[in-house]
Amino acid sequence: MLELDHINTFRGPAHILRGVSLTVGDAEAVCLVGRNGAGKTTTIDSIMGLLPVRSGKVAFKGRDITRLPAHERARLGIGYSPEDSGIFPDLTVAENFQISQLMGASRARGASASGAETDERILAVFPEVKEFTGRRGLNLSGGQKKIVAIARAMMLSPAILLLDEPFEGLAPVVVNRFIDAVKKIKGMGISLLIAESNLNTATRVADRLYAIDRGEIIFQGDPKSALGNGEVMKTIRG
Amino acid sequence: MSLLATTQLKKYFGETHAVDGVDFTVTQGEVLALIGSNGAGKTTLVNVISGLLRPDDGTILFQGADVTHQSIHDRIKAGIARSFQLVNLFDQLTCLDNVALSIFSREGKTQRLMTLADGDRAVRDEAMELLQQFGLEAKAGMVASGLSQGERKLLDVAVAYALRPKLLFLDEPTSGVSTREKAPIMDIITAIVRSGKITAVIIEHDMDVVFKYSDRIVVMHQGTILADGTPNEIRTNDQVVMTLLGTHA
Amino acid sequence: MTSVPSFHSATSARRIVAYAVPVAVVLLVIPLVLPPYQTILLSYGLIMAIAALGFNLLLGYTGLLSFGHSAYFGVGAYAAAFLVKYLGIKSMEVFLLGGVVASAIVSALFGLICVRYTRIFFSILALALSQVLWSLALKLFWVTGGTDGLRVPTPTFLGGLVQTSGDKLSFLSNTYYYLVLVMFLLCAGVMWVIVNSPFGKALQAIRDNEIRAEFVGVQVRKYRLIAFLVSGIFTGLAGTLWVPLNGLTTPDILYWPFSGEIVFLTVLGGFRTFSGPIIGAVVFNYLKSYAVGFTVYWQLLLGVVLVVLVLSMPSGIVGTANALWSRLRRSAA
Amino acid sequence: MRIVNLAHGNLYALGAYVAGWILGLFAGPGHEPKMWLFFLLLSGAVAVAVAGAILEPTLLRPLYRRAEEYQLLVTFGLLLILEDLMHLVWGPYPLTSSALPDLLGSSTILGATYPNYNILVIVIGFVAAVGLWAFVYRTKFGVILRATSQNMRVASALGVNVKRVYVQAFTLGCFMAGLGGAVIMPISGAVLGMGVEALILAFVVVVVGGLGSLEGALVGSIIVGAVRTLGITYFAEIELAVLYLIAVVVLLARPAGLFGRA
Repeated sequence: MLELDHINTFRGPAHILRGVSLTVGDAEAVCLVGRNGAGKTTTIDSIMGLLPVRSGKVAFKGRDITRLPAHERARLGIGYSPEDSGIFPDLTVAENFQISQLMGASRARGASASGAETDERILAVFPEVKEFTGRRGLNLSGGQKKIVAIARAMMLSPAILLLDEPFEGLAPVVVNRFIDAVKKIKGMGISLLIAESNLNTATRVADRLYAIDRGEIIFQGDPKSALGNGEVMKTIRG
Repeated sequence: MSLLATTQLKKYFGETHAVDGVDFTVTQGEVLALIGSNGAGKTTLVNVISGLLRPDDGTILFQGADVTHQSIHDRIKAGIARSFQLVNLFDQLTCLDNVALSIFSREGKTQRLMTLADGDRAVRDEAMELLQQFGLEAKAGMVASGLSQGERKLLDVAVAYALRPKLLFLDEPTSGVSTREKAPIMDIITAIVRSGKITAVIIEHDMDVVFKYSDRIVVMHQGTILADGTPNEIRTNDQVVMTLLGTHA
Repeated sequence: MTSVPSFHSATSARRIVAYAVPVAVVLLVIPLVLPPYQTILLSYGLIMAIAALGFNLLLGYTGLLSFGHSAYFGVGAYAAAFLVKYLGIKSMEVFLLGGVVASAIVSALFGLICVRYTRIFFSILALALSQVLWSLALKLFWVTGGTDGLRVPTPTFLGGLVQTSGDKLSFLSNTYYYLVLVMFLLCAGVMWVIVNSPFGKALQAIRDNEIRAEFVGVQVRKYRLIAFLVSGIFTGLAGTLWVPLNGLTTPDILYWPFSGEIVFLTVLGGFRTFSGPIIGAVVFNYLKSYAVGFTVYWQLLLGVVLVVLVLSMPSGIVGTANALWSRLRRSAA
Repeated sequence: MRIVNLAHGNLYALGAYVAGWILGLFAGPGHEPKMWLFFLLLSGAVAVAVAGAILEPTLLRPLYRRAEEYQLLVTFGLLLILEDLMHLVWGPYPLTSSALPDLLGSSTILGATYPNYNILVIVIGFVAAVGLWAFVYRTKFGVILRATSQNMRVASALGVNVKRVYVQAFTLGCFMAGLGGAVIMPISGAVLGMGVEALILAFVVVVVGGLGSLEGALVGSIIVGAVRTLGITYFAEIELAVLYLIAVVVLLARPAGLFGRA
């Protein structure tokens, strides 16, 4: 589904990602764990095309997308939910959804996913969305923003969702809700790549884990072996 | 004797009742933690008390005086200071100048046009001493935008602390820093606050941090106060555990 | 606390002296070596430098871009012209006093209105207010002389102690040049102290982060107003100095393109540095005196250079030179 | 789009000049005035739209990531350039064409005579304003436009071609400015300096009415229009000063403008 091959990414003069490689399979939930500043967001931004990749290759469904602009990647079926949710504050929730709906429609005109069906899929995951579709983004709580951000990305009928810190800043009880939601999304056959700084939370949602530190992948494997790996535990938890 | 007391404080954003009739008190000398899930209204409450937002209703008493409609400037003079969740610094000024400005302001010297800021040795020494307390003395001459996230958080607190407030609000002093950096930052901040005998209100998400560093905890939920008590009382309060920690905890 | 680093004040003060003294010496001997025309040109440059220093207190240090500084320059100039026309006064000292008072009043008045806003709203409000003065100067011709302007003769100094009669050219290129030079050095020194004072730091804090500045106890609007006032007075003083040199004041110096020139030369020199506006003013003045002779489409040229400058060299002459210099030093080390 | 454009007034002037020039070619002496000449007004709008489509990617796009000062400065440079270019191309004298108002004649309302063309201008202005509002708030493109102006990174990650949206929005803005200049040209002529004057007047309208308020803009423009008309008749010398005085009084009494939210 998604494949990163030795990518190097810079933010200004700073060399952030050093030869990062990872893969996400069909309908697989992969977590990228690491401390703040380890390079998680940079990895997500590199995949989405929000940051230029200096060298290496990003491939999606077997196609090289390394030089594609962000909007074309989105139209190919990469959904994205940023760390700060990135809700358009002056738009209503319904209008927030419309953005990706309009784009999704132009991508999949005549294809299987019509707008109505996507709506149902979102309601299946986040039924509470219905209660605040008329509200402006500005007036949403942090948790509601996270919901809208994920739901909005699903409006694109994506093949993969990139979620940047979807559980950050949520109360533990809400985190549980979100973990269920993520599992439901996976159940729909959508792949997930989740950036997460809490190793415990990560092991609860991931089929497979990558640990990243100082811009390098230092571990990959299943959640159990991650928890059993002393070095990973030490780097992530400090 | 309560240092700060709000009565029936309200702040609405359209349909969202961010702060909905809150009676919140802070007692002289304590380190209080304000917790609650995202959107519970913690930051809004602090924004209203510190004067960034006007309340829709209710009153705020500070040391017995009504400050509800005072300007930010007057509240700072009265002794209410705050730091910010998203670091809010003077990015093109050096760390030393960031802190020195607070000291100049406290001493009413910011209106001096014809003296050199660096010529004021007393202020400079105090600023250096403060930076040293916060472990930032090596960065004194660096512009604030060049600091790491953890250092920026510390400097943000230092800038507020340099005002020598009677009441200091710290809005998530460890958000955005790694788990490993959290404890050292909180150690530094609480040590300074306690040794300076400053009353502090800390907004925080991390339960471990909250239980470890605070004397009293106030829990907010959907704009109202859900519980108020010592760390032990809160830890065993079923209602709080249900709302905040969920059944899994 | 034995080791308080003195990196800031001592080194920068020493550096300033190291730069300023040789420059001042060169400026002192210029009338002796250069032809009068060149000296007068330099006088214009130094006068514009005073205006630019005032302007940059707002742009570079407070983060407010005014497109209306022609107003204060013009007020300074017209104040002197009115003193001549209505009171028959020809004393330079009175001119300077009158210019300062008049520009202080006008900038306090305009400032009260402008500092309620920031960003483009501030910029256009400042522009709009300057246009009011321009339209008044143009239309109330029985007071201001309209497009013909008002003449200002050679002024007297120190109640006539300094010889000012005789050859006007030699007066302007000698005595008057030194007056301008003294005023310039005085203004530059005062401004340097202001931007390095606690007040100056507070202004920079406002520029960097308005809300936080409020939360360390800086009364943002009041400080902006004071900055506006100081800025207006500097620019007004420049206007007063300019009038006897030019011999005539017309509504042109109140019109918006003149504000544009002040903006331009500050950006040309570099608004992120203290010396940028000074360098920019002097260089601009030479550029203008040659370009005007070479093309009538002076504004077009100005616009093109401004666009190219902002797109390719936004830190101006001084900023770019500093960057080059530090790169050179690093590669040499 | 949060593009700060000081040269907008001069683009309006450019619309007036182009329309005046084209009209002059077809409706000058020796030509029979015809109704189809009205379509020539569109030439001004189209020309300015083309200019916008060229200017946005070349001059403005490189600056979106930088502080607002730089946009102000570049567009100020553009203002200087346009002002002198119009001088260069069309000379220092005003460009006028009375062919269109002559065609329409005039009518009498409440005892006063108004040229029909002026009434047409009011209608065009009203239609354009309503159309623009509907476009921004009622169409798909409007939603995308507002989203892009609020967060272009996220918009692009949701499939929006941000660069194209910016060019389109800026071009549309220029088209409107050009159209405004073109329709006013037969009344007031195309004059040097009209650009800056329009910029400031538009600003006064916005400030008096309240930022970001459409009804405010409407009321503001009526007030400004009335004051100017009265001013030209009764106190020509200080007309501009009185206008600003009103703006200042409004601002001091209601800093957010008449209809603005505090």
